[in-house]
Amino acid sequence: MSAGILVDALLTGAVAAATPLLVAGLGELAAERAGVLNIGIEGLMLAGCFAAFAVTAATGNPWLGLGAAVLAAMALGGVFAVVSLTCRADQIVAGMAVNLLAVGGTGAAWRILQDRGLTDLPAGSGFTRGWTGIPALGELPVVGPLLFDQYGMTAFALVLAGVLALVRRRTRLGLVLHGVGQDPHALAASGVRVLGVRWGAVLFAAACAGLAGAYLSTMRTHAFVPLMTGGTGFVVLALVMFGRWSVGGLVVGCLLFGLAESAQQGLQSLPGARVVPHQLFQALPYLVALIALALAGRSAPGPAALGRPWPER
Amino acid sequence: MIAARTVWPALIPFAAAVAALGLILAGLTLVGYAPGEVLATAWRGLAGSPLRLGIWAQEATPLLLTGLAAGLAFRCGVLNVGTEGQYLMGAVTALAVLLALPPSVLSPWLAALAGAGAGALWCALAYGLDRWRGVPLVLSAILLNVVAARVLGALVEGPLHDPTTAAPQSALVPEAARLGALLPGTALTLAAPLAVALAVASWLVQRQTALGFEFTVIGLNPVAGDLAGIPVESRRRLAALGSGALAGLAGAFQVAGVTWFLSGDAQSYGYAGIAVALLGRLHPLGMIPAALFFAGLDISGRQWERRLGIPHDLGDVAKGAAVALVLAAGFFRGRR
Amino acid sequence: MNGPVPPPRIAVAGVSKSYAGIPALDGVDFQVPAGVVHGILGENGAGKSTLMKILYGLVRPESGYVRVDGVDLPGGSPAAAARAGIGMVHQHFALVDDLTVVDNCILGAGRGLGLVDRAAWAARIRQFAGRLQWTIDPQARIADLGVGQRQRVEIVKALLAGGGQTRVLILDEPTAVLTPQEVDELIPALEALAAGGTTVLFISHKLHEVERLCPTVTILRRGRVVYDGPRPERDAMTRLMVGEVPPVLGLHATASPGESRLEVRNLEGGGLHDLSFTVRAGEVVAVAGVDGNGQEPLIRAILRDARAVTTPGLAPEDRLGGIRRLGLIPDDRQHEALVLPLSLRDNLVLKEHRRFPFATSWGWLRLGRWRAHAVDLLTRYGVRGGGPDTPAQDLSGGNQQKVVIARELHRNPGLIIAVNPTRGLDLAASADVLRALAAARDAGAAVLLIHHDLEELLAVADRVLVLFGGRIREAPSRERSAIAGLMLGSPTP
Amino acid sequence: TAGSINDGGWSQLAKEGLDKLKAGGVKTTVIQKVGADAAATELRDLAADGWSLIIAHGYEFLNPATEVAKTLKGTRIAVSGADVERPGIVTIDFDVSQASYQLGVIAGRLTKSGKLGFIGGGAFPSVKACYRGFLAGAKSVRADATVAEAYTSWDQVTQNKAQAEAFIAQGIDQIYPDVDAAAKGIYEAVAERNTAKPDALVWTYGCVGDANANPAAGKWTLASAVIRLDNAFAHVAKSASDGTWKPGVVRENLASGTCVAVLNPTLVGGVLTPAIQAEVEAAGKQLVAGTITIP
Ligand SMILES: Nc1ncnc2c1ncn2[C@@H]1O[C@H](COP(=O)(O)OP(=O)(O)OP(=O)(O)O)[C@@H](O)[C@H]1O
Ligand SMILES: Nc1ncnc2c1ncn2[C@@H]1O[C@H](COP(=O)(O)OP(=O)(O)OP(=O)(O)O)[C@@H](O)[C@H]1O
Ligand SMILES: [Mg+2]
Ligand SMILES: [Mg+2]
Repeated sequence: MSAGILVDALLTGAVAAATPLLVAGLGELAAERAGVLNIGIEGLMLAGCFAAFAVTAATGNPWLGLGAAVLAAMALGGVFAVVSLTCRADQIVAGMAVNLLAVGGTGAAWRILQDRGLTDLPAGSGFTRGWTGIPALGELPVVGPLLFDQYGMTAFALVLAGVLALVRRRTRLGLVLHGVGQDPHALAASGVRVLGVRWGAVLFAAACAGLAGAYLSTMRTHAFVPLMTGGTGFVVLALVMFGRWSVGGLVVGCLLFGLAESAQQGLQSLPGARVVPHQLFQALPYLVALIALALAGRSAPGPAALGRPWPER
Repeated sequence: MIAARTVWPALIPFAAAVAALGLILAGLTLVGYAPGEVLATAWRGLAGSPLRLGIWAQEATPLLLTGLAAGLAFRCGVLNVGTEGQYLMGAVTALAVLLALPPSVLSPWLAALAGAGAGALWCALAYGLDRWRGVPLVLSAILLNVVAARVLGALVEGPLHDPTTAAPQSALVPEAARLGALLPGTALTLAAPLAVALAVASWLVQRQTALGFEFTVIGLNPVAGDLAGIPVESRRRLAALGSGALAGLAGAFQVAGVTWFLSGDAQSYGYAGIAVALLGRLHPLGMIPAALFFAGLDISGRQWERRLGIPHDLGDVAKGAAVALVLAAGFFRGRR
Repeated sequence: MNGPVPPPRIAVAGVSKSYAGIPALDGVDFQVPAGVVHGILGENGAGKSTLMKILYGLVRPESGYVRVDGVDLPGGSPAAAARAGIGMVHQHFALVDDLTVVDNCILGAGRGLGLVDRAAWAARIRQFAGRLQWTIDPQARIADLGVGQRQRVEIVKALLAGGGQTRVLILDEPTAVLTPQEVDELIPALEALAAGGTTVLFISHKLHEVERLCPTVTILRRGRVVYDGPRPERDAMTRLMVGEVPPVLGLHATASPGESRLEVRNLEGGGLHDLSFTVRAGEVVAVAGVDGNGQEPLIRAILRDARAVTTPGLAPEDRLGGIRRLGLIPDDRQHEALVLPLSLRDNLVLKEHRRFPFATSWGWLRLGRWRAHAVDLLTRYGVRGGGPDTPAQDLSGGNQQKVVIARELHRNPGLIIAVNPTRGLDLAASADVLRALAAARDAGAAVLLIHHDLEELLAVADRVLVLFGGRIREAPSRERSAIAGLMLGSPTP
Repeated sequence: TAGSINDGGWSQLAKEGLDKLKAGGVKTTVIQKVGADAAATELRDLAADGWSLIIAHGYEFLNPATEVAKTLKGTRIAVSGADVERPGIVTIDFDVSQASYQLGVIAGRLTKSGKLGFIGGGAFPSVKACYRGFLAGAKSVRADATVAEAYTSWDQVTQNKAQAEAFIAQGIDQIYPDVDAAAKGIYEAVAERNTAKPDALVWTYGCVGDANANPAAGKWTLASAVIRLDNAFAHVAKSASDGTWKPGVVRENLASGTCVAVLNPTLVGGVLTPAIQAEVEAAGKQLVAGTITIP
């Protein structure tokens, strides 16, 4: 077995694992830039994951599933926004409530789905790998596994990252988002509707989280299992912070985390690996995230108004 | 005016709980269940006999303890969402102590101490990462929750494994080392009255002691607290350690009095405790009805399932809805 | 009042607005022709800012209308106001610190959410600044600019929002943060704007500025127009604003100072250079200076017990004991002194909550004592608007400040540190605060007063130190112009 | 059950097993998603409701069941999936390692690379027994075969898919998953790979449940090591009703007809040549006879 293939596999795995993190992370990045910290992102992903699966299973059309994921996550994101923005409850706490709602809601809805026998996607209805439809592209060195031997969401994530970077640097929208998270008073004085912008950012983040969830169920696995997001949303939060609230930093963080995941898979089947409890391998990505955050330290503070309600009183 | 200020806030969580239940009942009625039967089933399961009441109290106990844990930290402005992991670390440490020490009546209490210590240490880890490495406590605590579950899994399959079985579970705590049941047929132990006593104590500390007053001040305005001469960091540290200890204690009591062993994917009541704290509006006494409400939903859910075939995930939905409603009603406003 | 043709540049009629049932504006009418600088005067809380926010569309009036050049302005739309050629500079800076000047202008004056052309905006910024004889670096970060520069950015931003033909420029207390010299530079620019046809609405509490700039004024009291017309004499103006002649200040010490209570020796760091001074019992030592010249690090050093700072008269205890024994009136009462959601009772005991008679030695609180104490202080210090159970956040700013003062001064502390203690207060309330400080001094306290308002500072100070660029110098005389000179860095005469 | 009865795995199988009893005229009920913390309560509740036999489906119920059994009259408790003798209760031990050995024989015969993979949901003895059985079976027909092992999770589909992909990249062409419902991820990986490269197929298997017709990779699932829970449940139900109930461990294995290898009928005669079939059968006989033992 040539090392090249193994490296390719490592990279493919890394990118596949990084994709949902990046999609959800870009949304959360926008929300945090606007000053909203949503730790319910895990719940929103779960909702999207389920909705995409359910609708695809029922209709056989994964595009409808994607749409459903976005809508479901935005609906739940709307609950978060009402509670934390309009009613000005603490954002962290509102996020916890969203997680509870998502876990309960998808659990109950999954039972209904099963009673109808919709536990598998109809044959061939999920999205397929190699989104270009040209298998040859996947054979290309480096870019093949990184970009083409993946699902469409990976390409979408990269485009979205590019668009977001552009928005941040070159549009007034980017400035408004930045300002709303940095100094909402200043923006409000200029007539910007701070709450409106935050609502928009939260809904955008929710839509992204929904797509990330849809990726897990209708692209990456073609399956749904309760709680299948398994903490990915929390990792997303860590990565946004690790990336210092910049698109580039987030992309790097997602790839690093994806590599840790992918390497963990490879490491497990090494001959000597059995000496170590396998739980340690599974904890590895989380430990890596913690250590990376700890090493990154507090050099750059986040948006000044992150987590604060508006208006303050 | 005064009356309006003090009475309404206390009623809101009850209203939220009722509304959440109403929501679920309405949904069930829509799909064809008789609401009367649903309620009656729940009531018999909860309060149909002294035994049932005992079970209800038993299941509310860990929720009350983790609720107190979360509440203590939140009130002081320390957003400890790591109670999940702290509970597990407390449980597994208590188990290790119970298995290692020669069994005696003292064992459960030593285990409780050890569990509380372990919970506090696990929280200290998150607190330290925040304080000295700038990792927000919320993030470090959540990531450490995952790590704690894995550590427990490794311990239960490793050093604590029951050698007589191939299953991934720990050995059983010897009978002599367990916390005895107060009511035969239940696992209602001294942990329950102790949890209530801790709630009352928390309330007294919060209301009647300088320390509690300082926690409240710091939670509401740390800058003013600092300039008033309150050692903010040391108080926060204390709140974090106390919070972790309470969560760990919850885990320890559960092992010493209810399960007597742990499996690889043991249940934690940490996140549920946060919800309890919120539903109780961070008021230690308010958390008693809140814990009973949550435990009641769990028990009723299982009764509904067994007798009426209703999926009991609905209970989780009701919990989330109740908490969201309480939040939306304006309690627990954001930090400044 | 004005001629029927042409219509007034700005016409306000019957404008009312109330907050929580309390009227902030009550049937306000006034008109201003094109091309003048018009003063809007009134005490704190008179409703000036509210009125201006209504003109700019940030607040929607409950009744009444605003017309610009005879055309109705839709209420509650800043975009419409900007289209109508209204620009506004707020009482507090509305600039995002970590962005550049261009970006702030795009944010504040631009519209839409699309792509931005920074080069074009930078050119316009230079052009507008040039017209006022200013130079502004569009690429500078706001955080790196001084307050004077920031105020210019604000004005240019407001002009840009009007799209080049600003018809009305609203300036809400633009000079509050400026040095006298910066004010001197601002005034001709405003006159130039008016000469170009722009109507400037100028708000200031400093009557000498109004006298230099505004031929006409509108005076508000408790949300009503009490005067509208040519600028009256100063005494008449103050009477109209306050309803009575303002209290005369002149509160210098009569006795000579006693032992040393606060000693600062060769304090360095945080932008401070070799700072030394002493405050003795029975004197008010005032530190004058424009904000940002080292006040913050100085305060921090004193509160954090830097080694260079000793407090001989105070306890040899730890810092905590020290702080508790210190009377501290911090700059920002809402964030640094009060716990807003807590009751007045709790706020008044905070700091002493561990001490006899408010707690036992075991830390058990004696809440009955708390209440009696609160009732006593609220009456003694004349706090209005709430009882012991009222949350601090329900009080007005002035009453909140009284609560802070009551808490800090009732114990007769040996050392008092007050930072801008009259910020946001009206003349009467300010005088109360200064009198309280003077009374504490007369009772033997050492007072360090760090204050931005030179007039008030001179009224009560026994000695004046001037902080400039992190260095401190004793003012040789109490003469206003000499001190103002030192504040701007002129060498000691 | 500990999990949801529609988890597509362990708990769902129990429900199906129970439904077969029900079809035979037995009255049944199910309570699902019970954690160890509430297990004792539920067991007592079921007993109080008058059920004559409670099957606590999962090793985690062993301790609570033992405890509850001390005080019960007239209700019998069987803990399925546990392997320890406890007073007052029946435990049903499932030994899938022999069936796994039979799958190993198939894998050893059909592998091209000689590299096999085993993915377990957890790394505990009963799972490792399947690994050892699979390994021994493979070695019995191809001495140079290697079996890589990895342990993932019982419910994280994504993680299992990634693990299977990592195996495939290493050249492994036979993957035996023992990860319960999360095997969906592994089948997905196999299906994706085989669709992309039909000329170098990767084969897979089922464990515990019959995965031979799984929608994702049924075409490439050679056989399943199945636990016939209905069979096992029928055994205890019979002993509970006919007076032969005796606390102790009931060992269900190949010989008892409960833990058996089931070949994928659609592949029999194709990839699964008569020769292989014969070999599998022969191995089965020897395992039952005890002439082959799993190390
Ligand atoms: N957003 C608000 N909510 C409630 N009350 C408000 C609000 N804004 C202003 N007020 C109240 O309206 C009144 C007028 O306030 P305004 O800010 O217009 O005064 P001002 O004349 O600008 O005072 P100052 O000289 O202190 O700036 C005050 O009593 C103030 O407390
Ligand atoms: N943001 C607000 N929300 C609700 N009520 C407010 C708000 N601001 C002020 N008030 C109320 O309006 C009243 C006037 O407050 P304000 O601070 O304007 O007083 P003021 O006229 O400026 O007096 P002072 O000179 O003492 O500051 C107070 O009773 C206060 O409770
Ligand atoms: Mg005021
Ligand atoms: Mg104002």
